[in-house]
Amino acid sequence: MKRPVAVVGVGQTQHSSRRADVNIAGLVREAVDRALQDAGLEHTDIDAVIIGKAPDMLEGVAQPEQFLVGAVGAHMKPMLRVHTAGSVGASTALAAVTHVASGLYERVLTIAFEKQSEGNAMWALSPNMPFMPPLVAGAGGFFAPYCRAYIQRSGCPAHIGALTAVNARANAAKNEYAHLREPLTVEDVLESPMLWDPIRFGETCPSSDGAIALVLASEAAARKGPRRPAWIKSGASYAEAMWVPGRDQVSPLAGRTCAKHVYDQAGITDLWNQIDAAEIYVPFAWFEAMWLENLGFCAESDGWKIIERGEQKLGAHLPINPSGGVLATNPIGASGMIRFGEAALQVMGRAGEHQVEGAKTALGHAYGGGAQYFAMWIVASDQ
Amino acid sequence: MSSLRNVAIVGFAQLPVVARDLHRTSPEMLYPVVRQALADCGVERDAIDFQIAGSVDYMDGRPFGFVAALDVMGSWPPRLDLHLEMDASFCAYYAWLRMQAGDCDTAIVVGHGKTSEGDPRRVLNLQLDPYYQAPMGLDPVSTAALQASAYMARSGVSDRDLASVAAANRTAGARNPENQLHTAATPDELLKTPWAVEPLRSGYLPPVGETATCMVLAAEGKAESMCDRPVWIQGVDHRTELQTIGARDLTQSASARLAAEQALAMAGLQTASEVDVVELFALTPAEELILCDALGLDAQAARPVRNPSGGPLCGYPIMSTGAIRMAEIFRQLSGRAGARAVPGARRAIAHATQGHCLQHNIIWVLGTDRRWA
Amino acid sequence: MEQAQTMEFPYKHSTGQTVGRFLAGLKEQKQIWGQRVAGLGVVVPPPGYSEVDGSEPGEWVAVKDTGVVTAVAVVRDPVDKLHPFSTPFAYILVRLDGADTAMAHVVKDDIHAVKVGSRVAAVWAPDEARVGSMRDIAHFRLVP
Amino acid sequence: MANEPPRDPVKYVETHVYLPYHYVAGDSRAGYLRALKDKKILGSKCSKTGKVFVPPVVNSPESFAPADELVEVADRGIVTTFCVVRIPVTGRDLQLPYVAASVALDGASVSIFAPIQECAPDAVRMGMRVEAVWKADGEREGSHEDILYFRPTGEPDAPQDSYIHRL
Repeated sequence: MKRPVAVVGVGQTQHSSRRADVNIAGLVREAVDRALQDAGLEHTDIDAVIIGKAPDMLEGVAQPEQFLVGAVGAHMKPMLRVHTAGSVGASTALAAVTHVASGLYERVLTIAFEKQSEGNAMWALSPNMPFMPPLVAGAGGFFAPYCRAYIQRSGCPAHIGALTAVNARANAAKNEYAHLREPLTVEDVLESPMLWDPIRFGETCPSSDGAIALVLASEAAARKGPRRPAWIKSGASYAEAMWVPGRDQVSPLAGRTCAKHVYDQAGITDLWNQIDAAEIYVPFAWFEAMWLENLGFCAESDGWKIIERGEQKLGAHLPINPSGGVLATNPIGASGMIRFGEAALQVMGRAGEHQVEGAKTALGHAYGGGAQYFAMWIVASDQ
Repeated sequence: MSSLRNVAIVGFAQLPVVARDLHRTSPEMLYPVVRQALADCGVERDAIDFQIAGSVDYMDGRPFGFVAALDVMGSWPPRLDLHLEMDASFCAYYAWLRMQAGDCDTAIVVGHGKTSEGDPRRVLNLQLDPYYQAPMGLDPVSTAALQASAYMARSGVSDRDLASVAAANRTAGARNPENQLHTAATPDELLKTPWAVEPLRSGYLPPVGETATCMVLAAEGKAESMCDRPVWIQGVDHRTELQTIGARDLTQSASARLAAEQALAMAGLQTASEVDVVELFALTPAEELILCDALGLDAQAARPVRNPSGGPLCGYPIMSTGAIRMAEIFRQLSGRAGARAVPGARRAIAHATQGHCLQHNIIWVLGTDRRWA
Repeated sequence: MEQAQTMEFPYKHSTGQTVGRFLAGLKEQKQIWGQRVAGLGVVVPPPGYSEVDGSEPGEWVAVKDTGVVTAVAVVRDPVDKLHPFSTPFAYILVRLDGADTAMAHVVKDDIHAVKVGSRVAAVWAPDEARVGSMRDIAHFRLVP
Repeated sequence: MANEPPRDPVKYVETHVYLPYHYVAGDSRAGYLRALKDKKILGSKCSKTGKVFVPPVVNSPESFAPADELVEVADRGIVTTFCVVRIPVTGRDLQLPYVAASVALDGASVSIFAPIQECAPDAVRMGMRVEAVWKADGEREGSHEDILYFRPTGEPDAPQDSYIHRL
C-alpha cells in the first residue's frame, strides 16, 4: 500500500432472522448511521462509497446499490459494487482500502448487507440449472463432503464440530448485535438433526438480516477522528479456479497464498504469538479447524487439537471469533465485513463484553464460492 | 493534481458482437478472448498481477455466474482477484486505482454476460426500487423514453434530430467489423421505423447483443514492452446519482457533468472539445445529446469525432459496452482502427454508464502521451 | 442445445415506516403524502431519507391527486407479466400539485393526447381493490 | 382531512419476480449429454498436460491451455468423498436420506457429483469402488439423469493416498 489506511468508524445493525421493521434502505442506513456517528462524521465528509453483497436473488432486486445511492449518501460520488460470493463483505472492504491507499480519497464509506428474509436463501443460492447435474443441496450439501474429507484425513474426533458451535454461541451471548445468542451445550449440538452428514443442524450458520458499515480514512484524516483507529497493516483477496485436478478443497491454495501475502506485508513471522484475536469465516463448524490449518496457525491435521484444548476460547491463547462469528450471525453478503469490523473493534479495544484483553493485532478472514475466494486483512492498534 | 502513476491500455480483445451465440456459454466465450488479449501483448498469464471481472448474476440467470469465469481466466495458481457487479469499464477504474495504490503493475479486466439468455427489459426492471418504481413495471426502454420526452420538451429537439443522431452512429458503425449491426442507415429510413416506446423508435435503439471482452492494463515501465503504442490514461472519474427518476432533472446528466469536469481537470484540460474523439455509451440518441451537453460539446460540431465505432446503437452487449468504448479509443489512438481511423487523433474520451436514465457515469481521458512526468 | 427455464419467486419486501405509511395513506385515506426534504422540497413518493445527502426527512405534507405531466412514454406493445396493462398505455412522470418532485405512474386512456405539460388526475382503485401499493392509484386521466 | 398518514404502516410490498431465460448448453456440454444417451462418458484432454476433464471443458483451468480433444472415460470409479443429505431441498424431489458423492471416474482427472444407491448410507465409504447404473436402452434422453446413480462394485476399496487429494 502506498500510504497508511485506518478504520475510523464501525457500525452494524441488530442482526436477526427477519428485520421486518425496516426495508432494505432502512437496514443499510442503520449500519451507516452508526458507522458515521462512530467516526464523528457526516455523509458530506465521505468521498466515495463501496458496497458489497452476495447474489441479488436473495432480495429480488438487481444491483440494489443503484436504488440505495440516496440512502447511503452516495449522490454525486463514486460508488462501486463488489460481489465475490461469500467473501464479498471482506473483499468489499479491501476495495475501499485501495481507494484510500491510492491517495485519491481521504474518507471512504464501505457497506455490506443482506436481507435474506425478503426471499429464500436455499432457493436463491442453489437453483436447479439446465445442463447442470441436479444434485447439490444448498451450501451445506456442497461443503459437507469436504468436511468429511477433513475429518478422515486429520483424524478429527466427532465432537469437534459441537465444541466449535458451543464456543461460538458462548461468545455470541456477549455480543449485543449477534443473531443467535442462546447458549448451546455439546449435547444439544450432538442431538440436533443431521442435515448433511457430517454436518448437524447445531453446526450450521443461521440465515440472517443484517448490515455493517466501516469508515476508512487516510492517516491525516484518521488523526482528526474522535477515537483511536485500527490501522490496516495488510490486506489481500485471492481467487482460484474450481476444476483444477488435485485442487485441495479442504485446504485451498488460494487461502494459503492469501494468508502468506497478508502475513508478509504485515511483518508477521510468529503467527501463534503475534495474532491476538482472529475473526474467521466459519459457516459450518468443521471449518474452524480446517481454516486454522489453512491459515497456518498449526500444522496440517492439528487444527482440531487447538479446539479440543480450548485455546480458541475467549480468555485463552488465541480467541477465534470472539463475536460468535458466522455460526451465530450470517447475513451472507455482510458476514465477511463483520469479520473485518470485529477484528478492528478488537484492536481498537471497543469490542465490549467480547473484548479480547490487550488485543493489539487481529486477523479478519472470509471465503466464498467453492472455497475459491479468500479475503483477509490484518489490523493493529499501533500504526 | 499531484503526480499519479502513468497507466496504459496495452491490449484488448473481444468477440464480434452477435445476437446470440448458440454454441458457447458465457465463460466459453470469454476463454479465447483472454488468450488473445495476452497473446497480443506478447505475455504469458503469469505476467499479469491482478484480474478483475464484470458481470451481473441476474443477466447470467443464475447466482455466482462469475465464479465459472475463474476457470477460463487462468486462475491457477491463485490470483489477486476482484469481481464487480458492474460494466467492465468500472472494473478498469478499480484496476487503475490499484495501480495508483502500488498494489499491482499489470491487470486483465474482463466483461462477460450472455445477454441473449435473459430478457433485459424484465431483468433491468428489477434495478428500480422495489417499493415505488419497480411495481409500475418500468423497464429501461420506457425510462429512456421518459427521459427522451423530457429532454425533447425542454430542448426542442425533434424526432428527426434523434433520427439524425442515430443515423450518424449507424453510418459510422458500418465500418466496424466487431459490430452487431453493419448496415448504414439514413435519418429518413430510421424515421420510418415503428415506435418502440414513443418518443423512441426501434431504429433509435440497439438490438440485444452478446460478446466477451478482455482489456490489459499496465503501468509505465511494463506497458512499453507489452504494446507498440500504449494508450495512456490521462484522467478518469466516475459519479453516480440518486435513482428516483421523478426526483432528478432528466433533461441533463448531473453525474456525467461532474465526472467529466473531474476527469478533464485530472488530464489538465479545460474542455472536452480539446480531444479528437469521443466514444459515448448512449443507448438512445437523446442520451447521446444529453451527454454532449454534460461534456460541454456542440452536438453539431465536426470535432471531436463522436462514436466512430458506431456506438452502442450498433452493438449493446451488457457488461462489456463500456469496455468497448475504451477499446475503440485504444484502437483509434494506437493505429488499430483501420478504415475508420480518425486522422491525427492523439487524445480522446471514453464514457460508460449504468442504471436507468444515465444514473452512473464514468469518463476516461485517454491519450497517446503520458500524462505525468 | 438450448433450454427455457423461468426464474420465478414471490418476494415480500418489508416496507419500513416511511414507505409503509405512504402506502397505508393510499390504501386507507386515498391520500397521497409527501415529505419535506432539504434541497428537494416536498418529495412524492417519499423514500424516508434525502436522496441528495442521506439526511433525515422533515414533516409529512399532503399533496393533491392532480398534477402536471413532466415526461411521457407511450408503450404500444406491452410486455406480458411486466407492464401493468395488456393494451397500449403511457408511462408518465407527474408532478402532483403541492409536490416538488415527480412520481412515475401510468395513463390508461387518451394516451396519444398526453403531452409534457398536460394536467392529469388520479383514478383510484375501488376500496376493496386497494392493498397498499402504488397500483392503489389505478391510473391517471387527462383533465381539461 | 388527516394531517399525517396512518400510523400503522402497510407491512410488505409483494413482488412476483418472473424472468424467463433461454439457456445455452454450449457445444462441449451438449456433446457430453448426447453421448450419455449411448452410455458413453466423455471428457476433454488438456493439450499441454494430458489431464482429462469430465464433463469436457474448453480449456484446462489448471494449465490455461486448450482442452479440445474428446476422450471416453470409464463409467466406474472411486467415491472420493460424500455427504448424506437428510433435509429436503426446495424444488427437488429426492427420497431422503440420499448419498451425494464426488466420484473420480477411471481415466478422469477431476470428480463428478453423483448419487450413490443400492447401498445403505451408513455403508458408503470414501475410497469405495462404484459403477454407473444407467437408464434402460431407449429411455435415455441425453441428460445427466441418464445415469440413475452409482452403486458399489464389490471391488476392494482404493487406498486413501490414491484419492484423498483429488476430491
